[in-house]
Amino acid sequence: PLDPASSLPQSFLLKCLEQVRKIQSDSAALQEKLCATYKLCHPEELVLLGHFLGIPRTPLSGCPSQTLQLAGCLSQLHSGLFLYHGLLQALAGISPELAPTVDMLQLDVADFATTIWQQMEDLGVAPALQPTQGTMPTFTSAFQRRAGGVLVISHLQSFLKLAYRVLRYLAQP
Amino acid sequence: ECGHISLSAPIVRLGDSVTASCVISQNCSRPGLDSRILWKLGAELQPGGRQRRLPDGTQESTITLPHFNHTQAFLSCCLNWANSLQILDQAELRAGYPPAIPHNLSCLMNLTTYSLTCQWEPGPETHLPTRFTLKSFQSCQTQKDSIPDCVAEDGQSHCSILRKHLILYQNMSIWVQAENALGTSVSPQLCLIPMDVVKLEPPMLWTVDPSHEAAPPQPGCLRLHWEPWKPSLHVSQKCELRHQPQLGAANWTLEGPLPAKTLQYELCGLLPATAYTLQMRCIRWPLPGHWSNWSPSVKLRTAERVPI
Amino acid sequence: ECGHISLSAPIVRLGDSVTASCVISQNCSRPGLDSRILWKLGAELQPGGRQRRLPDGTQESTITLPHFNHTQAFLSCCLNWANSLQILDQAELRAGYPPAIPHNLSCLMNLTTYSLTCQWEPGPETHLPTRFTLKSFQSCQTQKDSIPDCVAEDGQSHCSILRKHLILYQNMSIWVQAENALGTSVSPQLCLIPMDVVKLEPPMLWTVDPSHEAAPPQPGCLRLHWEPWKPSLHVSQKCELRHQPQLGAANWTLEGPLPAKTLQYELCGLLPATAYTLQMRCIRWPLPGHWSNWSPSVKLRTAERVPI
Repeated sequence: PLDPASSLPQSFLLKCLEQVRKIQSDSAALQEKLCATYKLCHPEELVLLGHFLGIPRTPLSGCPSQTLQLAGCLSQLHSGLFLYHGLLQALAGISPELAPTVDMLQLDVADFATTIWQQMEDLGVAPALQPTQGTMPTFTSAFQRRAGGVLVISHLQSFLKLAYRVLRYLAQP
Repeated sequence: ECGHISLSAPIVRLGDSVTASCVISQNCSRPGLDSRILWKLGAELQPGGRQRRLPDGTQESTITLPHFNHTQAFLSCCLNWANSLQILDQAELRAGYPPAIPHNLSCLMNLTTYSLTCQWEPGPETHLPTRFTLKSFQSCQTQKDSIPDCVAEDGQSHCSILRKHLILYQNMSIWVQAENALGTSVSPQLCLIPMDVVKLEPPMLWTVDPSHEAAPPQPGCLRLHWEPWKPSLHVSQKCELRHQPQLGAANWTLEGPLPAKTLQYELCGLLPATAYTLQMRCIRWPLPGHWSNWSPSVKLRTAERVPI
Repeated sequence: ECGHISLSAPIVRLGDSVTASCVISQNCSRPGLDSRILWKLGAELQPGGRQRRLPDGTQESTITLPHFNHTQAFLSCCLNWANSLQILDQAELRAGYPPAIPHNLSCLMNLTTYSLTCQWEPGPETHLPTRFTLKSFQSCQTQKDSIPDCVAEDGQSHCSILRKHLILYQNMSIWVQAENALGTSVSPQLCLIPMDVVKLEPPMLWTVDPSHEAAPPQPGCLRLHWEPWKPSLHVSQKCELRHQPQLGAANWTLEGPLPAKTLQYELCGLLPATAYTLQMRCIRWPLPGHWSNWSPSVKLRTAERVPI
């Protein structure tokens, strides 16, 4: 298995940290707007709805420092971002006011996934084929798209929090 | 779909009642899920939901908000799940008033943009998205040859009809329609001829350069010349001059009618050795029109009186 | 059609020759109409037309302008009719140069509009409508995933690629294509990573409000604090401060590198009781980027030296 510290270029880690911070700031902006405009401020009020809508969460089990296997961690990071990109796409039509923020977030998540994939290719650990998107939840009302938005962003923030911690650990000189 | 709210009406008159029902389908059951349907208006729980179990096992709760006096609020249908209130559906409620009749409709023909700009008083706030549309026909008598609707931008109480829709020297009828979810209202009709409501831009007012003068102006006199606003050269017009000595709260003195164009005009009867502020405006004349605004001020000083 | 001009080419290289022919059909004859075809370039009669009568009675005149050195002119085919020169057809002639190779292509990533703005030197004037198109691919290695062309506005030498076409952290190849009627030219390719050419906006520089201070700053010292430009909070960066006493032609003194953000910074080693001008700029760091412009100046005065 790859030795985590030496095999990842510092510039890659610094770029990832920058991209995580950007996505976190985009996400916070979207959370604020969902709360201000639609009074949907607490994801915990929507957990049950999340079950019914089938909004998935993604683990980063291969990443915590004790059990870190780099290839597995990068792969989970990539598939998580790939999933969130799909979930954000499923929110299309959420509302004219939120659309620009969701679009920006989607582009930033896609770019971050590309950065990870490119590094996996450079390390020779990238699978032959790019992953394909699984079935996405379907939102049948404006409310479900907004509630889905609150839940997706909340899950994404937790995912990014762990990712940031791992990247900081890897970037330590 | 697990929970679904239906409303008697998503938009009501402020103070009217609203009835909502929420249906929770059977496939929503979960361990720890309390089947009692709870309602929240904004962040506040709303008592008074009447719940019943339908033959197919579906739970339905109905609630009536007797006097809905928020202009906007979210109504949520919730269930308690392991001591945590869960929102299953949410509907946006809005309340306001039907639009009042727009009044004080007036129009000005603008020769810079060559468009007819009409404005109106929208009336009291309706609290609802309200669309104002300027409607017009190319004649006051027959309602034929309608002109394309001119829809005012959100929150604006004016709209401009483009030159290509206008017959400048024929009368046209114009009115405003206001429309929102609770109703429509229409202003009285205005019958006007676009060019007869033309408002010109002010003329250009200059002092005559003393150095060019054979003889300096008399004490208490000033030499001026002015030119009408270029795009209105084809419009015959008359003008007015007003002047005011810069001495405390002096009043304006009006001179007119004056021709639209002079090479040189001597204004006399003023105080010698005094600074004056002068402005001019013009109006289409003898054909009808509106006075232009006053031109920017020109500041001039009259000559000293020569000691005898 | 009575007269018809055909040109060897409507657009030629400046100084090249142009050949034109004009055909006057038979049904053009009129009493008093002289059948000799005359040519005018702009307002000047052009000698040298070679005329012949075609089998079907049509008159054809051909003229060659050996060195056409106008960038634009009208060539007219005329007949004399009762001593008055009559124009029967007119063709527009244009001349200029094929576009030179655009050079000095450079790009900046703008975090306000989140677009990549590239600019270039267009090269010498071509005198012809010339279209500059920014072309790019989403990688420098493989020429796949082309990005939609970015066509510069007329007369402009810059174009901005929108965020949705960019992958901010992957390299992309960019070049400019210049095209007019006389040819096409292509600039060398640039290979860059959008975020690595980011140019930040300057930071916000403030003085620390003395009234909030426990102790006033030492003589010859100033207390400052600054914050990075808000949209760049996620970008790790370093900054530089420059200061200059307002004394005649004093030079700037540079302080740096400084962190991107401080609650309070004490700048010492200055002249006491002297007014200083301060400015700051920041750059993405340690990852690559471009320096921001210097911030607007902040003017501050150092404390008096306390008499001992």
